[in-house]
Amino acid sequence: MTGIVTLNPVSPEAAAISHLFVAILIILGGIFLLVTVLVLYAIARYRDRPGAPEAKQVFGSRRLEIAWTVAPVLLLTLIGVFMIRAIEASDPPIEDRKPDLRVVGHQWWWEIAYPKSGAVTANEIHIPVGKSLLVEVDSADVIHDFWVPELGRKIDAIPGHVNYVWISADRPGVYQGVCAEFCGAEHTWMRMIVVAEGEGDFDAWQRAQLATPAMPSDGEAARGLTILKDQTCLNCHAISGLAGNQTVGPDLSHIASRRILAAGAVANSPENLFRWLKNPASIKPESHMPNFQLSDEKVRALVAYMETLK
Amino acid sequence: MSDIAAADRIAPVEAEREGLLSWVASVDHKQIGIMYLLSGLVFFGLGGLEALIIRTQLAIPGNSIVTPDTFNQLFSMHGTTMIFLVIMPVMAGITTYVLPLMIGARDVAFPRLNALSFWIQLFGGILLYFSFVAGGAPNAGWFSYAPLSEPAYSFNNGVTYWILGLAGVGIGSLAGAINMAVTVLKLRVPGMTIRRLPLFAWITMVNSFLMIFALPVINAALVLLLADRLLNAHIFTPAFGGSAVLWQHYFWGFGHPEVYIMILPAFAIISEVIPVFSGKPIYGYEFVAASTVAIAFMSFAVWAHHMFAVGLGHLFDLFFGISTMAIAVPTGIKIFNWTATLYQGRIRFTTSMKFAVSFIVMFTIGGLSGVSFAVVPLDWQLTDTYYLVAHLHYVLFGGSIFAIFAGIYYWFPKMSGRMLDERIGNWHFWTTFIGFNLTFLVQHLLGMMGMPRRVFTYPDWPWWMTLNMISTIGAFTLLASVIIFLWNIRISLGAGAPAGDNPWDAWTLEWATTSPPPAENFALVPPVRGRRPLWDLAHPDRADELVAAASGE
Amino acid sequence: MSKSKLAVTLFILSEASFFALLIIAYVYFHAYPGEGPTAAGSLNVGRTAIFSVFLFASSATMMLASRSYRTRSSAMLGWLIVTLLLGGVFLFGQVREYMGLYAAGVSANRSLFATTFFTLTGFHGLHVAIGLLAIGAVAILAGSGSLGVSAREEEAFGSVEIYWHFVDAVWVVIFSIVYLWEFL
Amino acid sequence: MSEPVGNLLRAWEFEPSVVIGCAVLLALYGVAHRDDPWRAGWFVAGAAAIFLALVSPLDVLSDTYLFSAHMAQHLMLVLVAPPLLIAGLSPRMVRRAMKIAAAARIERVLGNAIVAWTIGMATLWVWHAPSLYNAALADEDLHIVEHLCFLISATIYWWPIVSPVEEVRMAAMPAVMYLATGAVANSVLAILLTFARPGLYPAYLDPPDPLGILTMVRAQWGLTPAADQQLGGLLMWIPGGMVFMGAVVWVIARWYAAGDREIHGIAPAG
Repeated sequence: MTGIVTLNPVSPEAAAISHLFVAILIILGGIFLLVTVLVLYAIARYRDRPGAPEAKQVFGSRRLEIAWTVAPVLLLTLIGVFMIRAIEASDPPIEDRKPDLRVVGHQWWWEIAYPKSGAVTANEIHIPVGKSLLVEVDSADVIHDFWVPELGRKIDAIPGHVNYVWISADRPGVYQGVCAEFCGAEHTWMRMIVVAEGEGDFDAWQRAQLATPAMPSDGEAARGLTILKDQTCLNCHAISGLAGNQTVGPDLSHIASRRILAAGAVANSPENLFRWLKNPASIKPESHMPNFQLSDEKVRALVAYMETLK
Repeated sequence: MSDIAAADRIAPVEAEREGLLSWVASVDHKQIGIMYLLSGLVFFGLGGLEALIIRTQLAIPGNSIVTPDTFNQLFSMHGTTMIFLVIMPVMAGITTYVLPLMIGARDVAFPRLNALSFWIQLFGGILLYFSFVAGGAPNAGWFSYAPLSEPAYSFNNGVTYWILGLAGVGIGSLAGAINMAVTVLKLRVPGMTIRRLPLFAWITMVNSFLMIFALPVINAALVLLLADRLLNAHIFTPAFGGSAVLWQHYFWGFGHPEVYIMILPAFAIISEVIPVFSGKPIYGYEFVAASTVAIAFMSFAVWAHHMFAVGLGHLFDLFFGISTMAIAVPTGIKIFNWTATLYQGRIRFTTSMKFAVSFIVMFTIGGLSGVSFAVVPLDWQLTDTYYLVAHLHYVLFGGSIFAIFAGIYYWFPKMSGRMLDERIGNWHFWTTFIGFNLTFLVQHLLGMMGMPRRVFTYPDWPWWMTLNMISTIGAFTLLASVIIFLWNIRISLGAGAPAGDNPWDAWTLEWATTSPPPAENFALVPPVRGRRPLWDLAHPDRADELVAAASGE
Repeated sequence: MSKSKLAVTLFILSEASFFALLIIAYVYFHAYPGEGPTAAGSLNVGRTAIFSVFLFASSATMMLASRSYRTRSSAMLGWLIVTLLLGGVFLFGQVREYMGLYAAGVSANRSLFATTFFTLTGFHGLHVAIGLLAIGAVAILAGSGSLGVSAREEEAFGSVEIYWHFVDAVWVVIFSIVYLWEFL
Repeated sequence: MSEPVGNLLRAWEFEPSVVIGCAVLLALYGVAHRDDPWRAGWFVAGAAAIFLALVSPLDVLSDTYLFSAHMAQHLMLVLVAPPLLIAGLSPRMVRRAMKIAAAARIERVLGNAIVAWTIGMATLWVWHAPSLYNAALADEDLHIVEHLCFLISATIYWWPIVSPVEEVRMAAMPAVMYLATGAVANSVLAILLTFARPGLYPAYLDPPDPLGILTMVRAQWGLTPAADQQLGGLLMWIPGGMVFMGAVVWVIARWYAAGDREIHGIAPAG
C-alpha cells in the first residue's frame, strides 16, 4: 500500500470516485486560487502607506452580489451533475443478487464468509480479478466501517442495519483495507487485506479454505492440538473438524495460510504467533484475546500445531 | 423603546465588592464576559495539551507513549473540550462583553441569568474533567456513537460524565442565547433600529436563535442516552430492538447546527474587524446579514451529510448532498463581501487584521474541502480519514480560533485599557499561521493516502511517518505561538500602551466609552442615525446613507 | 412584548423543540416496537383522559386568574389556588399511573415503548411540577399582599401564564399521540 | 420514445372541476384587475401551477403510481401556487375588497398569525394521517376536497407573508419566525414520512397499471415502494424546506429594500 490510494483506483467503482475527485479538486483549487489571489492583491495594493488617501466609502454593488451568488450556483450545479452521475457508477445497485461475501465487523477483527461456497476466514479477503462480488456488511457489536480505498467506497457495518457494497479489482494484487469508524480501544488494529488473484488461484484458495485440516497424530503439533483442546480456545474460536461455529474470535481452520495476524497488527509468522499466544497484549494491548499464561514450551507446541493449519 | 428597557439602562449599579468576590458574585456583563474568556483559556490549555500528547504519540509509527484507551480518552476529550469548553464559551465571552456596549445598553437583558449561564457552563466543564479522577474520561469520541457509548462497550463512567457535562454546557448556552437574543431585540439604544444593527449584533442574534432551536436536540439525545446508561434501557442498542442509527440522526441534527454555532460568531467578529482596518464600511451589509439567516436556516437541513457512509440509500444521500452544496452559496457570499471590503480600502495591518485576513483564506480552504464532502461519492472515500480532520480544523481553527484571536486583539484594549503589543503580536500571528498550516495541510494528504482518524498508531508505510512528523512539528509550533500569546497578554497588561477610548478609529458604540468602560458602560450614548454612529459623529457632513447598498451602486 | 415575556416565548420555542424530539423517538419506536410491553397493553386511556381534563381546565382557570389580575379583582387568588389544585390533581393522576405501571412490571427499561413513554411523560410531568411551583410562588405573593401591579410584576405574572399554557398545550399533543392514537 | 414514456406523456386528464376552477379564477381576476401587468404574470403563473399539478401526467402518477409524485403535486398546491396567486393581487384590488366589512372581518380573523399558522400546518399534517390520505386516494370526491383544503389553507398561511398590502403583512422579524417555525413543522412531518415503514399508504405498494408504465417506474426509475415513500418525504423535507428558506430571504430582502424611515427613536419591531 503506497501512495495516494484514493487517487489510485483498481476497480471501476473506485475509478468513478477517483475521476470525480480529480475534477472536483481542479474546480475547488480554481476557486481557492481566485479567492487567495484577490485577497493577496488587495492587501498588497491597498495597504496603508504614509500619506495614503482616505478609503472611498463604498457600500456595495447589487450587480456584483448577484454575480457572486449566481456563479457559485452554476458551478455547484455542475458539481451536482458530476455527483449524480458518479453515485450510480461508484455504488451500483444490488438488484436481486445474493451476497457473495459476508463481512462482519467484530471488536477488533473482521469475520469473512463466502455463503455460496461455505468458506470462512478472517481479516483476509480473496477475490477473483475482474469479477464484481457483492459484499454483505454487518456488525456483531458496535459500528465499524468496511473500507478498501483502492477498491471503492467505504460503508458502515452497523448492528441491526445490514449494508451491501460491491467489491472488485482490475488487476492482481494485495490491497489494504481498514475499519474506518471508531470502534473502541483497538480501532487502529482492525485492518484487513484483500488479495485479488486469477480465477484459478482464487478457486484453489477457496478449495483449500473449505478443506478440513488434518489432525496431526504425533510430534509437537499433536501436543499442541491437545493443549488447544485442554485450554478454552475452542470456546471462542472455531476450527473445522474440531468444534462448532463460535465467532467470538476468528476462525482458525486455516490460520497458517493468512498473511496478517491480530487484524494487521503484525505479519503472520511463527515468531509473531508465538508472541501473540504468549502475551496478546504485547502486540495488541486491549485485545479481547486473554493471556493464558502458558509456558514457552506449551506455546511452542501450539504454534507448531497452528502452523499445520494451512 | 419600552419604559422598562429604558429604566434598565439607567438602573443603579450593584454595590461595590472587593477582590475575588467582586468577580464570583458579579452580574456585570463585562466581568462575566472576561470570566468566560478566562475559563475558555484554561480549557484551551487543557485541550491543547491533549492535542500535543496525541500528536506526540503519532509522530512516529509504533509509538507507545500512551495506551490505546488513554489515546481514545484524549481525543474524545480534545474534541469535546475545544467545541464545548473553548470555542462556545470564548464566543459567549466576547459576545457577553461586547454586545451590550455595541448596542448602547447598560447590561444584558437578564444580568443574573447571565451569571447563572456562565457558572452552569463552567460547572459542566468541571464535571466533564472530573471524569479523569472518577474512573476514566469518556472514550467514545466527542460524538459518542451508540452502541460504543453504551455500558456494554464503554465500561467506565466517562460517557455518563460526558452526558452530564454536556447537559450543563447546553443548558448554560441556551440560557445565554435567550439572554443575548432578548438583549438585541429589547435593549438597543434609541435610534438603533434593527436595520442599523452592527453586523456583530445581527449575527449574534441570528446565532442565538440557532442555539435556541439546536440545543434542545442534543439535550433530548442526551436524555435518551442517559436512560440507556443508567436505567438499562435500549433506545440505541440494536441487540434489544433499539436503533444505533437513531443516535446519529439526533446527534448530527444538533451537531451540524453546532458547527454554525461555532462559526457564526467568527463571521460576526470578522465582519467588524475587516471594515474597521480597511477604513471602509462592510461591503454589501444586507447580503452579509441575509446570508447569515440563510445559513442558520439551512444548517438544520444538512446534518445527514455526516452519515453518507451509513448506507441510508442513494436518494437520501443525494438530497443531503445537494442541500449541503446549497449552503456553500450564502457562505461564499460572505467570503466575497469581506474580500470586496478590502478593495480600495486603506488597510492597516494590525495583528487583529492579519488574523482576520488569514481567516478569509483559511476558512475558504475549510469551506472548499467541505464542498468535497458534500459530493456524496467523495465523502464515501474520504470521510473518517485525516482529510476530514484537516477539513474540520481548517473550519474550526483556521476559522473560529483565528477569528477569536482577531477579536481578542481588537477588543483587548477596550477590556483592559491597554494595547496588546504589536511586535509580539506579529510573532504570535506568524507562529500561529505557520504552525497551523504545518499541522493540518499535510493531513489532507494523509487522508488521501488512506489514514483513518482516531487511530493511536499506524503502519510504517512510505511517507506516513514523514507527514505525521511534519504535523507534529506544526503542533509544537502552535504550542510556541500560544506561549507567545500568553506572554503578550502578561506584558501588555502591565506595560502596554494606554488604549484611549477608540484606538482603532472604529465606528461602533463600544468605542464611544472609556477603556475599560465604567460599570454603567456609558456616561452618554452618542446619537445613532446609521450603522456607523462614530463615523457619522466624526464626519457629520458625510454621514452614511443607510440604504446605499440596497438601492444599487 | 416585554423582555420577560419575550424570553419565556423563546424558552418555550426551545422546549417545544425538545418535546418534539422526544415525541419523534416515541413515534419511531411505536413504528418499530421490538419486544416487551406496548402502549396498547399498558395504558388506560379513559383514566388518563379524566386526569387530562383537570389539566386542560387549569389552563382556563389560569386565564381567569390573569383576567382578575388585570382588572385588579380579588378573585385572582382564588383562581390561582384552583389552578394549583387542578394541576396537582393531574400530577397525582400521573403518579398513580406510574405506580400502576410499575406494579404491572412496566418499568422504564422493559421495552422501547416504556423508555420513550416514561421519558416523554416524565419530562412533561417535571414541567407541570415546575409550573406549579411558579404558580405557587405567585399565589403566595398574592396571598401575602405583596403582588403589586408594577410593570415588572405584570411581566412576571404574564410569563408564568404563558409557561402554564405551553405546558398544557404540550399535553394536548402528547395525549393525542400517546393515548388517543393508540385507541381510536 | 419508448411506449411507456409516450403513454405517460399523453396522459393529460382535463378534469372538469380543475379546468372550470382555473378558468373561473382567471376570469374573476381579469374582471377585477386593471393595472400592473407584472402582477398579472404572477397570478397566471399561480393558476398555471394548479392546472399543471392537477391535469398533467403528474396527476395520473400521483393518483395511481407514486407517493412521491403525489407529494410533488401537493407541494405545488401548497408551496408554489398560493404564494404566486397572492403575489398576483394588486394592492388596489385588496384594498377595495377590504372595504367590504365581511371580507375585512374574515381577514382580521384568518390573517392573525397564530390562526393562519395553525390552519396551514394543521391541514398539512392532518391530511397525511394514513387513514385520511388513503381514504382520499380511494374516493375521487374526497380527493378534490383534500386538494381544496390544501389550496385554501396554504393561501391563508401565505397571506400574512406575501400579501400585497403592507398593513396586513407581518413585520419582518416575526415573519421570519413564522416561516422558520413553519419550516420546522413541515420538516418534522417530512422526517416522519422519510423514515416511516414502507407501505404507510398501501395503495402505492401494488398499484393497478392503466398506462403500462409500472415496470419502467420500478426498474428504470428505481422507485420501489420503499424508495418512492422515502423520495416523497425527502421532497417535502429538502425542496419544501428550501421554499420556506427562499421566503425568509425574500422577506428580509423586501425589508431592507423598504429602507429605514426612522430617523431617531426606536422603530417598530419590524
